[in-house]
Amino acid sequence: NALMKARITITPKKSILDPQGEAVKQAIHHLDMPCVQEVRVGKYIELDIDGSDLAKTQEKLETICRDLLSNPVVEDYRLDLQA
Amino acid sequence: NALMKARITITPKKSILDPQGEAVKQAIHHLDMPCVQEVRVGKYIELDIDGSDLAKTQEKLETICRDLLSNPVVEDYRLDLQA
Amino acid sequence: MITPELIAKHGITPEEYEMIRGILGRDPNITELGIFSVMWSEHCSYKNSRPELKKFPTTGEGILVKAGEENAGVIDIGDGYAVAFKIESHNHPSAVEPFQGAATGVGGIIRDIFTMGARPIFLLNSLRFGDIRGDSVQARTNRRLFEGVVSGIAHYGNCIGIPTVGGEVYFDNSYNGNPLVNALCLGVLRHDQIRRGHATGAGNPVFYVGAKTGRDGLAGAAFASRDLTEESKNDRPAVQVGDPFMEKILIEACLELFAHPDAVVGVQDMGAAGLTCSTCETASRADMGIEIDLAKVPQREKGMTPYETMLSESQERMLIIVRKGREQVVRDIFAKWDLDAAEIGMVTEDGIMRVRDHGEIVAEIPAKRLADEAPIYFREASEPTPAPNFVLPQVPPVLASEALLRLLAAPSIASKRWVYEQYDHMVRVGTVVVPGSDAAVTRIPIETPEGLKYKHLASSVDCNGHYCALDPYVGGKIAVAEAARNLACSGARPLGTTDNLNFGNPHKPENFWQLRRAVEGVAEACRHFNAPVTGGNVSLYNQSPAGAIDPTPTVAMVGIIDDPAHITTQYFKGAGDEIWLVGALGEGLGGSHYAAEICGRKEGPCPVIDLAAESAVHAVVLEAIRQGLVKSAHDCSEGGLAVALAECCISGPSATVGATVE
Amino acid sequence: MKVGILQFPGSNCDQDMFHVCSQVMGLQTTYLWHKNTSLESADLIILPGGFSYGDYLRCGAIARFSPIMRSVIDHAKDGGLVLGVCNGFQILCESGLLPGALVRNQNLKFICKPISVKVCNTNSPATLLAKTDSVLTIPIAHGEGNYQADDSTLADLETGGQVVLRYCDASGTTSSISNPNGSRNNIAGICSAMGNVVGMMPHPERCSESALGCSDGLVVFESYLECFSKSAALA
Repeated sequence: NALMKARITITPKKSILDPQGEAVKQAIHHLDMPCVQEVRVGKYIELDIDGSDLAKTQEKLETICRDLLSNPVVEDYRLDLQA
Repeated sequence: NALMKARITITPKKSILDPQGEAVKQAIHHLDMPCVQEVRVGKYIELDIDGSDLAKTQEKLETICRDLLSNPVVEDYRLDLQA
Repeated sequence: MITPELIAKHGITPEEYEMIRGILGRDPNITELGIFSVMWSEHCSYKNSRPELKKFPTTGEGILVKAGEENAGVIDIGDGYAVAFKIESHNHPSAVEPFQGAATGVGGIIRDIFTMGARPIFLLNSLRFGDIRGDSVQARTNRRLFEGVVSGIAHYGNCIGIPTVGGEVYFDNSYNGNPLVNALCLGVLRHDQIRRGHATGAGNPVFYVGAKTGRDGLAGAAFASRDLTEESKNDRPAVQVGDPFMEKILIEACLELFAHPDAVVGVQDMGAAGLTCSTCETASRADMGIEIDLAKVPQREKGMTPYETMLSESQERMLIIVRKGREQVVRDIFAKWDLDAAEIGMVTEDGIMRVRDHGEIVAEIPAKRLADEAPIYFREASEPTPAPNFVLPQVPPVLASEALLRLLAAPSIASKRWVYEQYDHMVRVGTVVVPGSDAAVTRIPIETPEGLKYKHLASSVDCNGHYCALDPYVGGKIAVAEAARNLACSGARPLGTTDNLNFGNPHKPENFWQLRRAVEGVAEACRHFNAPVTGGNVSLYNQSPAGAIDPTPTVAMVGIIDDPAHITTQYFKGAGDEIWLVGALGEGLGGSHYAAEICGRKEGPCPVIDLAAESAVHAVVLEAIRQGLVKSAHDCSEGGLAVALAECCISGPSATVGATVE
Repeated sequence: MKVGILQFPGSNCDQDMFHVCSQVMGLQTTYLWHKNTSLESADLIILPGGFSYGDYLRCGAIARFSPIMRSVIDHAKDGGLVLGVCNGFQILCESGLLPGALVRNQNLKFICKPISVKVCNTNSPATLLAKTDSVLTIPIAHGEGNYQADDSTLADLETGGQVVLRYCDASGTTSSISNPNGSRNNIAGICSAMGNVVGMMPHPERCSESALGCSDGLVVFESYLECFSKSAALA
């Protein structure tokens, strides 16, 4: 049967403090790569979905991204759905 | 000055237990979307890098991905570098 | 341009605006208006509750720093050692974002303690939510808030390495949509290590240390000097994010700096209203002025306006007044810990808080009048109509045995293991009695001429919102009595109290009457148990969709156990031991959990309390413990005698035991 | 035996370890700051619990690049004694001194409670004085203690007798019920092939004094002292 794949990336909102991004940037500088200016660390979620109705699935996934997978108060999300 | 953008996604290896993936799958099923078969939860890291020498930066980033950003014992990574 | 709407959006009344023009002798600019609005908010100035707070007993022979003098009160515990402790609330931020709201609440109270020069030793918390049972949207929201708050507290406490050793969790629909998150921290210091927040000595440099400043917590601020476009709106995070890892190294760096008393003149943490509050309060306490330049303040984001920098509530930041000539000591210590330490200004003699931005003056306000002379309001109070009296139905709705099981299953009474097992309650190898008993007992290592010795402190936080809703005066007394009861059951005598007053909108006379009466009850009981109030917090405007929350004067009490052999826990130890009830059983079931849970009626009257009889009971229990007669001791509270007996049987770590009672 | 306790900015249990080693065991003990490289001729190196670098990315992911870790790896290669507890165990795995990795607990929650563990091998330096199959009650306190390794690594650990501690119930039986975090084969602690490097999630330093309710953890420190004095006698 047909299979769709959804790739969701969730990143902290632009001006929210991202202590993890800061710590990873320091660590990368210690590994002598000072040219790294900014680091943002977020979540990556991959879903394998049965079916082939892209539009309906896209719409369902938008609500799930907003209500469950991300916290709209502190995070933004990007959803990419492909057959 | 020129800026390069690296996008790294880190996902747990297939063979390794992914408690977060399991928990998210259950939660999605509760939100009546049973057609979701598999969920993998990993990390998404975005880097802004000064400079324009794609090849050298790619090579440096590969080592950093392997040694710092991911743990090869339990995780796979994918690196995408663009000017 | 300052318009009447803008003034109103800043929560400043026309009369208050006139007071501001009187103080300045001119119209304030936008940054000054923002500064007054935050310093004269209820949260910073207690303008609606201050007259009531004066009723608390705050003196006693062990008191080294009184309530209101500094960030936290300090009480002597003997051998030249003392403890600083305080409770504070983060109710509204936790309703917006439970995880970060609760986490930053813990971070904030920890800062209040180590700013006094004390090493933080343990944390307690008191949490209240709407009912979490059932599948309604409200119940699901309450579960999400509950889970977010607990994991936020766990995240911050576990990462910073300070154990959360006890607390309480209550569920009642009066807290729907407005959870209460009260966090307590206790720290230990020697008498000579006490640090105060005074900006003394004109010319002494003012240092900003810790995290960089961002636009955290500014979503609430009514104004941006740039117009508030949709785009700029979202770069104002509605929530402050806590970084416990940063605070841990801030504690180590500060305590290392305080070991150079010659270098440090004054210290103040940046809590609510960040830079504004810390600068004007340190100046006002020392009757001095202070001058800073915002260009020198480490910033995390570009293009921040003076308004945003002065009002930002970024976390993990401290203000330190350094003795002139000793600046290098500060720079070296903070460099070792990879922390920012920037000299941003100096102490002046003119009593003015002067703020520059790249040299240009953006705010000039007399510090004393800003910090200490907020308007005081004597709100109108009127007694609400009392709740009807609960009449025990002729035929009990369920069998007693089934009622007991249902009470034990009620979330407010049921075991809180699911909560405290998420908190690291053992780090610092000091937790002698782990969560799950009446009071937490922690051992405090102290150096004495004869080598390492231990003091044993007991701590408990309590409040029964049902009682306070029925009669805030009696409910207030009972909250204190219950905390003291928990200490006595653990073998401890009370030292001091801190309280977190969680009430509704003070402009409604019934709410203000509840605040006044609760304060009077708590004050009377603290005086009676000789446990003076060392400080605390007021959180008003707590409303659920159905109206004000139950009046909740959370009381936390700290006591000392003179001999470790007297440490007592609540669970039965073995078969054959006798069970004694000390003190008489009350009669009515007004305000009881039986009435609420089994009969579904939250009705009165509030149980009576006789403070003299109460302290007699405590004295008997303590004396029996001292004579080695007691294996365990537990207090009857929610659910009464039946629940208390059941808890004694099942709350032990290993096998449970039974009990037969006539 | 001289003990060196590593101190990272985010370590929390370093002071607890110091207390047990110096006050309870009376050993000469010193802190080793992560930015230094000298181990100050310590015989036993302890990587304590805590959140080393705020545990960003993965627990111990950044700590392993601290200057001190180079010296710890050399010390281990020369057969020196190394003990990693909780976050210390995670750092030892991240730096390759021990196989496998510690991932998020199965219930996704932080867990702090006393737990039963069975001693599976008594010739590791940490369990020399314990009895085989004896059950100890030692507290755990972690959010990422779920030990994972691929099948071949796991097989080597089992056949090589490198599994030191296993989660079990009070009577000593290991099952999924008595597994708090989802670790494969209920693994709570392992040692290196040479046996000199040990990593465990439970905190022995939290139960080495009866005043705190249980002293089952003391046997770990006494075993190290025994192991050191025996090897010193041979040298």
